[in-house]
Amino acid sequence: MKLNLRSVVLPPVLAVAFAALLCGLALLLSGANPLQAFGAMVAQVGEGTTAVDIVNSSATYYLIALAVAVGFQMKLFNIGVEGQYRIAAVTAMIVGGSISLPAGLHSLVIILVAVVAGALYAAIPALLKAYRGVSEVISTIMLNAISLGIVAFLIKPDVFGVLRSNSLSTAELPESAWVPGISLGAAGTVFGLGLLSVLAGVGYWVLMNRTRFGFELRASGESATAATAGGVNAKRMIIAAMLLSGAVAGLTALPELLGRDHTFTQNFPQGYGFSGIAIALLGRNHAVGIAFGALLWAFLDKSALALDNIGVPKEIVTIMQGAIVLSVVVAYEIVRRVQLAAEQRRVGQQLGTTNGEDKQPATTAGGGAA
Amino acid sequence: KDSGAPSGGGTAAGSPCKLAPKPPAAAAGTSGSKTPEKADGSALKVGLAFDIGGRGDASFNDSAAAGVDKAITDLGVKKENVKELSAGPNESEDAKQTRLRQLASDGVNPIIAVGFAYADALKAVAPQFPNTKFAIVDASVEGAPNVTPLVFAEEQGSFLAGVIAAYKTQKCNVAFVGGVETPLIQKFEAGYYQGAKAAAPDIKLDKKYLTPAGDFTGFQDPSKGNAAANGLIDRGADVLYHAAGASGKGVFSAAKAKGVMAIGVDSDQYNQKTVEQERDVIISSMLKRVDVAVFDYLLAVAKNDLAALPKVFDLKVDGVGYSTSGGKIDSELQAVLEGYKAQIIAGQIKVSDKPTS
Amino acid sequence: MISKDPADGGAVPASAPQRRGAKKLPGWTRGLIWLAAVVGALSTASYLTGYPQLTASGTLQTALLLAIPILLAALGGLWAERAGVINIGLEGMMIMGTWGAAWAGYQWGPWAALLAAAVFGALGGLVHAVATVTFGVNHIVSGVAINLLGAGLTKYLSTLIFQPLSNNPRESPAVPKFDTYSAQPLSDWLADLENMQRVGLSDVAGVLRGLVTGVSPLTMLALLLVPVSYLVLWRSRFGLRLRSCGENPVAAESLGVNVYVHKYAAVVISGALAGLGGAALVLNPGQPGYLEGQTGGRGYIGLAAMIFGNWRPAGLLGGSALFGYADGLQLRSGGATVMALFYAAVLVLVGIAVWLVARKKLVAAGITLVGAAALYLIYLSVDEMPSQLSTYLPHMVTLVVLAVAAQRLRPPAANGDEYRRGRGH
Amino acid sequence: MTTPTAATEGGVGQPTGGACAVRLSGITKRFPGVVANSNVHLSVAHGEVHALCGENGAGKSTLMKILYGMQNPDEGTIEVNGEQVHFKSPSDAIRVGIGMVHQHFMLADNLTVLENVVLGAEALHGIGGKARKRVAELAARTGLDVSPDQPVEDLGVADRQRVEILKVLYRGAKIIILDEPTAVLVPQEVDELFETLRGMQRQGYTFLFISHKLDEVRGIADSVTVIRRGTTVGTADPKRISSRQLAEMMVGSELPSPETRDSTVTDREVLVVEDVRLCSLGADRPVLDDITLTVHAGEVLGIAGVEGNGQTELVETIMGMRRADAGHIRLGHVDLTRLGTLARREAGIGYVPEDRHRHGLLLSQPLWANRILGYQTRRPTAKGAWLDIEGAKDDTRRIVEEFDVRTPGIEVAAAALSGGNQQKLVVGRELSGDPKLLIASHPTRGVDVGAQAVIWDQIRAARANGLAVLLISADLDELIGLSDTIKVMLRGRLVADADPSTVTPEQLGSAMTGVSGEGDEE
Ligand SMILES: Nc1ncnc2c1ncn2[C@@H]1O[C@H](COP(=O)(O)OP(=O)(O)OP(=O)(O)O)[C@@H](O)[C@H]1O
Ligand SMILES: Nc1ncnc2c1ncn2[C@@H]1O[C@H](COP(=O)(O)OP(=O)(O)OP(=O)(O)O)[C@@H](O)[C@H]1O
Ligand SMILES: [Mg+2]
Ligand SMILES: [Mg+2]
Repeated sequence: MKLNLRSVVLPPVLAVAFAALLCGLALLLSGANPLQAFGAMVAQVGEGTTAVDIVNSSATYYLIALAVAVGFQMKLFNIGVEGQYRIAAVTAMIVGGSISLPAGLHSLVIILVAVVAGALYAAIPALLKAYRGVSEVISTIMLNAISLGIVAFLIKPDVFGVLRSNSLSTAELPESAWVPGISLGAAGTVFGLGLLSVLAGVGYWVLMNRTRFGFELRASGESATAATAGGVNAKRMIIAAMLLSGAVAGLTALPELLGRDHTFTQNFPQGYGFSGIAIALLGRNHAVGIAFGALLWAFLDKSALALDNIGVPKEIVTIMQGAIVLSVVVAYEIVRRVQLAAEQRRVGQQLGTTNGEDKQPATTAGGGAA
Repeated sequence: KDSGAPSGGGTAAGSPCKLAPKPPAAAAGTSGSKTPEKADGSALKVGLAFDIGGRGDASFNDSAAAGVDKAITDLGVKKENVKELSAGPNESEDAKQTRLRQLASDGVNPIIAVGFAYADALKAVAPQFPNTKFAIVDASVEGAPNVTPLVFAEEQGSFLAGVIAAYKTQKCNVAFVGGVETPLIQKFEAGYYQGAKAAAPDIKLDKKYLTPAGDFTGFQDPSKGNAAANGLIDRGADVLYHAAGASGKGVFSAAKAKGVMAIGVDSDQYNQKTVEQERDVIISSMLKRVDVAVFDYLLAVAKNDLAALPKVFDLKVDGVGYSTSGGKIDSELQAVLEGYKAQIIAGQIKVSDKPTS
Repeated sequence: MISKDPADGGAVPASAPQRRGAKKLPGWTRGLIWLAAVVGALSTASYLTGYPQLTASGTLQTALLLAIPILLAALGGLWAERAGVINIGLEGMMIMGTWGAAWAGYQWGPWAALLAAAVFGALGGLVHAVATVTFGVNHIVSGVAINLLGAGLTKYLSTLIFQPLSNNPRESPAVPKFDTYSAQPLSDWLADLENMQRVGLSDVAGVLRGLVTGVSPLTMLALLLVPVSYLVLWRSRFGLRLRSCGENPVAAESLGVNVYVHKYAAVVISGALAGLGGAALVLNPGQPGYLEGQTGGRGYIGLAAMIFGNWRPAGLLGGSALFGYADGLQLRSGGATVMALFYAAVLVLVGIAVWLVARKKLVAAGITLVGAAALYLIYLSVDEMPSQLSTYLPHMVTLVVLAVAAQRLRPPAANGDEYRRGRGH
Repeated sequence: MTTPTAATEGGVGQPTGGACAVRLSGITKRFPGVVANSNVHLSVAHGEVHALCGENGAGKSTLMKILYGMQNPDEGTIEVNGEQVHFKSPSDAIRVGIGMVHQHFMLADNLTVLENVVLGAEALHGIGGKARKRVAELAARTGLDVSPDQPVEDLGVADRQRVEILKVLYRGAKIIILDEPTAVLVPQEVDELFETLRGMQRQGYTFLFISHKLDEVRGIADSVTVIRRGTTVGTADPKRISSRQLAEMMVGSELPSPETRDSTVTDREVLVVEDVRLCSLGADRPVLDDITLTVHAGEVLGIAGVEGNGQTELVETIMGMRRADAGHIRLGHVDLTRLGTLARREAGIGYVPEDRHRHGLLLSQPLWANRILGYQTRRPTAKGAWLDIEGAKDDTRRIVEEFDVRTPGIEVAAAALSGGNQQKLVVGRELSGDPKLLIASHPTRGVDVGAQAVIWDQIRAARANGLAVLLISADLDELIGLSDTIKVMLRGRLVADADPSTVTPEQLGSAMTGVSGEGDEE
């Protein structure tokens, strides 16, 4: 792929501007001052630990979005990352809290357990799809809900949980399992396992673009029939993609769990999965694109705090997230159509089928609009 | 067309309970004896970090806000010196920390965190601002001397709710609807059961939690509250006590439709606007006086005497209690309740905060 | 020469499947047989295990109420996907519906609530249509965005509009409800029958009574929309055109069907139906009005019910009913009754095994019997399912039924594909 | 609507003064970067069969889509029955009596025959009983003998073709466009179709007929217009022009011939298929029954058969995409029976699938990525688990060069290539890596004459180097011209052998439909 900078960067910029405009209007209607609001959103980055928090959140978002993207690459819609990371997180914390190992090794074992647990929970929809033809959309919706029950069961005090104050959680990890972060003093601490997302991102890119497995995965996504004729085993790919997706999802919660919380509580936030889906789509399943998507998402998330702080309805942030997702894809689509037309024009010219005196037929681009 | 009248009620028949001997009448005036104290809070910059919902949730956030409002009128806290921020659903830990930090670095002092979800965040933030006073509702934070816990003896209030239920049931069969099966809500259940058993040893008890710990939709789903309540009523219960947040509205409407009674929670739900239509089924509400706790805390801060605050807001300090609006608690029952209350205050009855089963 | 008589060696394609339908029963008959089998198994189980809740009228009534929002969302999914537009945005449209219903219902009563919910949902649908049909955006992206927009917008609007009325930014003031109706003499007569506790008879009476007692116009409307959707989609010209857009839009275009118009109509109707699902949440008994987070993922469940029902109205009715029933059962009766359901499942499985043996499918029968035995063992060894898990009974049941049932799901062929006029081959 | 005159105007279709059924003048249609039609003139007289010929991408389909209202012309006018018309959508064209059977079936598989037919024309007889009766009436005329309530997916190609014609008839079209209707039919089916056409012609129908098979054109058409690169080259009388001349008008080059000259057959067995049997769910007779065949090095074994008699299944069974229920498949000394598709490819099978879009290409991927498909484990496109992208690109350039793939570069998406060039890419890929066996299903279907020549030459060259080829083709000339041995397949069995040096297409066609008894060649 040639990197056409303008066509890659322009659409998201336009889309963010459009979404900001939309939300600005909504703010005006509700009597708030949009400029002040946007000012606060920008200013927050320099305040307190916000910049670090954005980085930390995006590390988490990045992992979950990668997990979603792995499935998307072969048109598998793994809504189940939500359940997979929860199961992985709680299993890893239970195991991690109940063993004692030297520092380093301890964390490593926890990471491994999380990966395996995430993959195993993803194995259910994978097997159901491969052998029973059950749509992964339904099965993962169901398994997400069931995961809540499993987690609740596991953190019961008479099972693996402990009761602290008014809250249930897993046993606290011994210090040997903690992963220290990079402390930036008052600006906060960057999670050590943030590195995990960088590694996962590089691994994802290499796997998708440079290996046989990635090729087979993408080929299956593009055309299952052509992939089969090319010797790709469809069932095996479904299972492999789903397991990989679940394994990556399993990593999601680890940066914050090993870096800050050291225990999985009943209040552990839900909904990373859906953010992950939106971010993967925003980043167009591309390792770098997802990184930007995750940063943007985290930035908007944190903006809710800054807006609340100056008395602006923070719900505007959710609207903005939705508007951005929609307008980014619309913008990309428009650019794609223009480019496709340009490419066809180029092909035509090189094959000599274009009349020299033609007026440029660029008007047809985007002409599908009803 | 169905009339609004109860349609048959439950299937199981029953009769009122055989009641345990009534407790000795309490010495009058154990409560309300506190003389209103005065202090000057005009210099205070008060911060409130709400849990999801914020001011107006008709629940503990609102109650906390009421405490601050009272401080504005009674202690002279300036309205413009009160800063309120509230949490969004599914927000991460660092968001809570940032919220607290935002308040603290703005020079707000004291800061009240509403809800045990703030416990971990406070543990991290409070040490960073050793000169700021923090308080947290429903939790305690170990190892942070500048954090004052504002915790309640919900089980004690619920005990009285259980007594009310035992005296009111016609079938000697009462039930509890919990929103989410967390330790906090289990305290309500535990106290309620003990109270009911104490008043009527033969009473039949039933319960249903809408969702398990971690799935907080149980506080937000009146449909489920309604379904669960209907199930309990059909199995014979005719007094329902709920600790299910907004889902409790479904409990009230089930009670109304089937002609049974219900007990509200946290605030005096009889006077709550959103359940106006069903309020005639509400016998009483178990009051959890977050407002009292918050006010007392602010008072203590204004007087610079935090040590005077109770460790637990219980029956003794009117941190929990019961409401009588609606007139369904007659003076006879009230005397019984006051009797039990006195016994609890005196330590003759120990109410456990864990369900037995 | 090509001859039409296969015996004559004509061009009957060897790979083409044999003509269907010769021996097979019509769909509705098979549906009824299944229904009878399930009711039979449930009543036997309720008798043998001593849990009358399995077929109590109250359970059925609750099931119906819980199923209605899901059913409406599923119907919404059906309309969109039959026209080839995947609608994962049902949840968002449903949220818009709850808000609209509360806003209008508070002011002008329940019928206005229905109308406004439909309009608000349809607005969500319109956004989805603009994105997917006009701009060819990936349908899932658009759906996810609409879920975000729906949630954000309603929160925002509530803060703006409901807070002054209810003092609560997350809740509307109470909304007036529909009166409910019961088929009076019938309902009472069924009640008598049910209370006689006769095996079978009382169960059937319980089931029927649950369906005719305390029914609101909304429930009737929702149930009515199932056959109406069938008739419109399968028996009308508009429906044929709409479905053709989901099967092969280019072919439709080549026959003069305006694909854009039909897709737009379908997605907007889909949104309106999802919005009605939201209204059902607001107007069902026990609901004060709009409540943030009230939908609790029912839009997704609706989507699942639609897939479960193989993109067909009767099928999705079954899916919603299954979900509503299981949810009603666990909410009303908790873990112990859930085990009785295991018992019913054992009965159904044994029945299937017998049928398989009759059809000489011994291996399949064996596997089914092993499954039945495993379930029976669980039933024997566990008294009560942990409440944490039984809460999610509906989800587990759905998953198990899907895994057991042979998968012959057929989504519309062009579902999710981008269509642009004049671009087909 | 004017009543059509039954008279057939002589051989010529030069724009004349009389009221033609259709007259297109000065039609120009531009797509981004391509002028599909440029100043096209075409007149079609009432009651004639007017053929349209041209290379792939010459603009035939586009012109017909314009006439059918599916595309709007940028310039030019359309007259139907002497009146100028402006079509905004196909419904406008349908209203004036034009119908079109498209090059690619325009059927919704999931809908029934009835639904497919009445779609868009519900105003005529509704969609219920009346429509059903009318469909049944018309079905008899097209020779369609299936229940109107059968889903179209259950039909074979010939029946689908009939449904397409039925759709047109149902709308009362008098001017019917047939875009490559014979591409998927065998000679007998073609004959039958032509029989139908002639009968309808007598009743006053007018036909516009597109085909790449020039003999057919000469067989059915009353006049033929040739289009090259979007412009009309001229109109000719098919009775007075040879196929060769016609082809020269189309491309300006000589018509290639698929004939093989000398035999290169060796006695080294490459592919051995023994007693292979394949059953499918729900069918009461096996899809493949007792298939036994051997292909030797240097041999082209052709399989003749009416589409749907098991050829597709045979190929897919040999490729491992389906699992045989009985029998053995061997490649040289390797037993393939239990191996997966990839292993079979690695053992040395090249595979040109019958449907390049479904089975051959990743349409949105660049050409070099398509080079990797099927070769993701082998050099030069892979090293172990890693892809060798440079290697893939280099080898793609080689294929583009050797096989004359007309493309601006190897980075363009496969979808941007015309069908013929896509096919050359696929053949090129499958002949790389020195396969021992090439399975070629309809290797030149829908490919223009120029590209056909390239593909035939390449197959012949490989065969001379000892490649064994299993050839499946509906084009009997191609089959007879390329094959060393021909086997006839009927209802899942190999029923006859034929000697390509003596057999005629007609004899082969009879054997394919089982009309002549067993046994066969002279
Ligand atoms: N929808 C379209 N968008 C862009 N370009 C198109 C489109 N349809 C056709 N073309 C271009 O117009 C040219 C003519 O296409 P057309 O389908 O008319 O060719 P054809 O003569 O029918 O070819 P074939 O014999 O392969 O069917 C093609 O080469 C193609 O590049
Ligand atoms: N729907 C479309 N959108 C964009 N381009 C198209 C479309 N249809 C055809 N084309 C263009 O047309 C060219 C190939 O079309 P064409 O129909 O001529 O191929 P073909 O030889 O007929 O192939 P096939 O036999 O597979 O149909 C390509 O350049 C492609 O870009
Ligand atoms: Mg073509
Ligand atoms: Mg064509």
